[in-house]
Amino acid sequence: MESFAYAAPATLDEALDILKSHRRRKVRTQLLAGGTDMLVQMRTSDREPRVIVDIKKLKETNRLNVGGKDTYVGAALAGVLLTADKQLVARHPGLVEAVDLIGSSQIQGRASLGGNLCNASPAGDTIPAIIANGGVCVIASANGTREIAAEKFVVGVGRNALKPGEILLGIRFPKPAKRTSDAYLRFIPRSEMDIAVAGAGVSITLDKSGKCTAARVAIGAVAPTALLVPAAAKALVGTRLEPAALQAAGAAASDASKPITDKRGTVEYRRSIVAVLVRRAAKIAAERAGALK
Amino acid sequence: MSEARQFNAIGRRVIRPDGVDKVTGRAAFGADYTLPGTIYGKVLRSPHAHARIVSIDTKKASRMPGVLAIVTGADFPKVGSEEITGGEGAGDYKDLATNVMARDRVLYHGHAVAAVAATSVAEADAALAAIKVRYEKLRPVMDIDTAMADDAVVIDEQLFTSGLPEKPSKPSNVATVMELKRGDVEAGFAAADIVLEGTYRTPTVHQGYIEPHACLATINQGGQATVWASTQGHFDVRSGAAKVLGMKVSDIKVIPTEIGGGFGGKTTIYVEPVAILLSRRSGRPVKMTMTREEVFRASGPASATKCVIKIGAKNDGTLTAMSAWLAYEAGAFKGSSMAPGAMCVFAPYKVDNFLIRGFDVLVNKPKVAAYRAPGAPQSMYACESLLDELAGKLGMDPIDLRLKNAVEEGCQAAYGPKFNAIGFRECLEAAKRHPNYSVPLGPDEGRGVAAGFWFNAGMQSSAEIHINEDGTVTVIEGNPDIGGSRASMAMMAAEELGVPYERVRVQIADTESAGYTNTTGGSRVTFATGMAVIQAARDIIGQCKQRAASTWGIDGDMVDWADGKAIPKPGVNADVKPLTLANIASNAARTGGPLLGRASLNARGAGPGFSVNFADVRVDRETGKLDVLRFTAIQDVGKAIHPSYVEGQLQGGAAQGIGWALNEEYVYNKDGVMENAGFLDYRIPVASDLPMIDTQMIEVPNPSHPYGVRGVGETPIVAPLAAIANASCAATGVRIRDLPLSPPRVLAALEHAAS
Amino acid sequence: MAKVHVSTSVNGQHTEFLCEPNESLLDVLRENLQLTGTKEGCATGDCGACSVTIDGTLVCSCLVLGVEIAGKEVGTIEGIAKGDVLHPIQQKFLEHAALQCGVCTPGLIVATKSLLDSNPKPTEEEIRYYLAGNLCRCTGYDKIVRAVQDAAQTMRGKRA
Amino acid sequence: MASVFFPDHLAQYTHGRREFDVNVSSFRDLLEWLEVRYPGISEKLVGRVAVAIDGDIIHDPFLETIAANSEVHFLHRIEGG
Repeated sequence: MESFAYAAPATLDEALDILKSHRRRKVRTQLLAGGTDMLVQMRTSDREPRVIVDIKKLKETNRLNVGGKDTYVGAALAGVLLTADKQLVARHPGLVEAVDLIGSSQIQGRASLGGNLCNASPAGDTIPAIIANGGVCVIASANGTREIAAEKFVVGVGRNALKPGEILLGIRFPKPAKRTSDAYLRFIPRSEMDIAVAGAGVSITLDKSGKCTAARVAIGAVAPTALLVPAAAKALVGTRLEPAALQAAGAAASDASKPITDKRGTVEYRRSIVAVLVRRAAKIAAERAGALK
Repeated sequence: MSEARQFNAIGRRVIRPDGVDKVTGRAAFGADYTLPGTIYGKVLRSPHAHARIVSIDTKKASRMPGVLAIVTGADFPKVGSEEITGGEGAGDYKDLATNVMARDRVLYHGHAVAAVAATSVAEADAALAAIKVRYEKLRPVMDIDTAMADDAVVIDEQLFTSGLPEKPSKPSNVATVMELKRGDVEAGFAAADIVLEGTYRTPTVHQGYIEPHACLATINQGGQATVWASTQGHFDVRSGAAKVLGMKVSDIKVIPTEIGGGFGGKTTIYVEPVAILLSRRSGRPVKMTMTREEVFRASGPASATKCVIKIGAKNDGTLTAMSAWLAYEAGAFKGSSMAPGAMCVFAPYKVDNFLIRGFDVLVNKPKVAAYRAPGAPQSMYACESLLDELAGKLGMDPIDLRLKNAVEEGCQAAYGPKFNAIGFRECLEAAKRHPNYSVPLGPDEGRGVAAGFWFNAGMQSSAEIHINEDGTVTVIEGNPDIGGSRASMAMMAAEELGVPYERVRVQIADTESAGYTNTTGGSRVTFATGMAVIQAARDIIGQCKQRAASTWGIDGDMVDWADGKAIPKPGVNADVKPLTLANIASNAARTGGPLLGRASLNARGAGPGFSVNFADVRVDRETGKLDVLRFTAIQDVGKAIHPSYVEGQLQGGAAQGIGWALNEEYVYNKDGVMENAGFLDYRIPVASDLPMIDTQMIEVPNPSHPYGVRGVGETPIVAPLAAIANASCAATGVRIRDLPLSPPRVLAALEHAAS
Repeated sequence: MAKVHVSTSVNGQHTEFLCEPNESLLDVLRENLQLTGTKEGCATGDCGACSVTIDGTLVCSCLVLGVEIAGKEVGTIEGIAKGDVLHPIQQKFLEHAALQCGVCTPGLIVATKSLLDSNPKPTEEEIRYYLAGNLCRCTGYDKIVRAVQDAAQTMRGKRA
Repeated sequence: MASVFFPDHLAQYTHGRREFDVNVSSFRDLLEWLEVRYPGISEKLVGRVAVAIDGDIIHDPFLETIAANSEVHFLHRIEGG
């Protein structure tokens, strides 16, 4: 009987070699980070044998750098390590909130930003937050590294832009401009442990007077992939996030959404609450960016 | 019983005897047993909700690596129709057998079709995938309205509605009709100042015990089987497996493991007979554990219901008439908890005119099982909701409305007999006085009140008490300890014998080592088995007095038993020292042999349990989400043997009821496939969903029990559904009659009300 | 492909085992190492009954592969008490009657220890959110939260 | 005379009659009394329905005393969860 195999390369070169040689032999490989989605899928729907390539031992996937220019979050870092990093929390509070919302304390011990992105669930909590923060995916292959914007990384339900032989090493975030902050909110029926029915990540930049000069709004669980909604951002820029502006941003998000009805919510419900979440997240982001309450 | 009795052991908050094993991981639950040579059984389940099985081909699977046995329905004996003499929902052995393994048709998605035993779970799973089953799909019947429609697909062509004056000419999905009535209901409504009516629906929900069903079975060449099973009633596993497999009861020994929750769901059998048969075919011990998905798809949930309630009242709140039309889904086989639902619905109230009609309805879902006060939460949710509406219309406090009509000792219950001592009025009065009832509410917050009721059961129990040579005490009984009952048994034995609690050990014995004992269910254990333990202790005391008398050379009736010692009665002229249990035990060989006390009984006089709950909730008007801010559970518990575990029953029942009200439901697609068969999307409350649950125990002693005990385990789940729904209505201003009150439903109702 | 040999440490004891590459740590603990105190409630990371620690981090052992723990330190319920002395958390669970059926209890105790190791003075809300991944169907959580609060206080007292 | 009551769904066994006044001293006597009037009724009742004698519900009644002023109600068996 065919079985699984497991490899835990210690260096990136070794990892890329493993991917290459198995590809040549037409052996299916699967990258493993925290495994909190992958193991469930392996057990329930996808029992085909393959070689599991654990990327948790690579230095590139374990680096966390909240630096002068950029922030770099290694793809395999477990949530607990991100929520515990004070610098990261100060710079991207909404992103860390999104990380913290994934599953239980136990899940936080394993689940990673890279895994959440690669799993490409429409409801992945970190994805709208990554997009709102202008996250860029750093991807390695035998040919070197390439970068693509996070909003382009997820290409469909459960599908990402990685080509065979590629590894997502981490996500790079530009250092937020002055008076910039972010927030992520999702809606779930319980207080914890559910999959988002809708989510919204918002980043807001204010000028000294408290006027919004830039914004990014991304929504989740209301379309096959998380969506960047420029129209919602546009509704906020130039305003002081007055109720009318928030209303307009929410409405734009609602218009941009393409939700489905499933066991977790209806089309109408998702359309309705995604607007609420955008309004609320924008307000929190602005407060964090220094807006007067 | 004597009201003034002072207790030594009972009423204390002692540490349970099995506690250390349970906090250190040593306690062995269903899946924790393995024998040398154990192999693993897995079940192939129907991918269709309703289909005819055309053929099953196991040839390829039987040649797969590691596969040692395969069985299908054809390998099981034919079981004739025979009523299971249990309570509601117990059904028929033929149905039980067909539920364990489908024969010619599959009746729900997840129905067992075949089973494999292999040397590993992975090999068993691989073999299941290699079994080829051809089905001819039939149209599934998935809800009450469809099942009861004139042109409904009939699930069982042999099923003719029972309970009607004459046998119907056509088969139907309605298995049973039941009617209870008193007075003239139409005249009662005509005499009312106000008449309200409402239709309420509740979804299919699951008990949600954390431990999946699990067993280990082994059978020898002589045909004698031993089964380790996680069950509420190992004697029922024995009788059920014997019927399904055509075995003698004496050829099956069932050893109860620790049980990781049941709530009624582990009162029947699923994998146990399959494991025995696979063991017979393979010659090896076979372990079977359900996955969580299997638990949802193939064990017994609680009925979805549709209830229509009508209430007539005078302007002062006096009820003049009540009627109920109650339809309960039974699942694929007859036997829902409709009957107790019908008997409970108006039980808390005095009303001269009522009419209750109940319907037990087949649908293509798993056969329902008991779930904590089975049947009561659904019908009483409906009635208690409509009473809340009535209180609102009359401008009455909802507790006052209930006080106006509350039953008390001597009142005739809607289900027939007169109540003995009950504590409903006391619960209502305690609720009214409770500080939580006057906490001011903020914006978007609302408070809801509801009452609950459950009969509580008695039934058969056995107990033995052995006095060991050092005077320590071993109690042997036959009820799996699902929530601390070893502690209450030990406390009652200690109380009677007058020895410290710490000197008593309780053993839950297997079917060959304990006397026959009915299931751990019906809130009966502390009451009925407790009574057996008390009687066995009294048997010991009688023997000890005799032993002391022979030691002292006086008459047996000249000896008293006090504070754990035999003493001569006042006035007896004997210069003797009191004899402790240890003294008597150490001398037992010389006075007649070992000290062995026994009792077996069929307990009567289980006192009914009443409760009053109230909840405060807050609504988020933009998302429709309800948060529970405060929850207060008040219940007449008779006499709390171990107060902490009684409070725990009230709190746990409240949490389950809150889950039922807010989020729990089976979500089915159009093909009859459950879409949320896991704890991710079947949303039971998590720690952060709930506030502290405040409890108040009212103790109105049950006159039929030596200490006043009445069952406490089931009543707590009854009232929360309506308490939450009524609070939701108060917070939102909108009455939603269908559960669960999930955010989409609440938001839709708010939007509908605004438009 | 063959089973993998894994060398690791469980509750401070050097441990070696063979397992399939796709076998979960939960199955390894229960089946290969006979450490059955860790329970399976769902095998999908939704119930927390299988909680253990890996190098001090709380995880669901059903969502970790056995092969992933090579060279790591695994902590299970069996390692919480020291010899015949219960850990204060275990003692408080008993005193507060914070268990009924007891099947979620090992996971809750492992999770509580992980909470109190990192946050010695949690608020009620922090306790409830930290333990949200440990489902209990019997207690309604009230007595569990109180036991954790009391254990935290006891442990703070011991530390001081 | 003890009063004996059948709920509607069980009154099918008594040709629709729901109340009786009976002079018996035990449940066994009551069953005999009923059997004489409604042959075959014992089989429908024994092991299948419960009885409440003066408020105490009994699943498997047989020798229980029925007093002159007792109230006896036949009812559905309740087991519970």
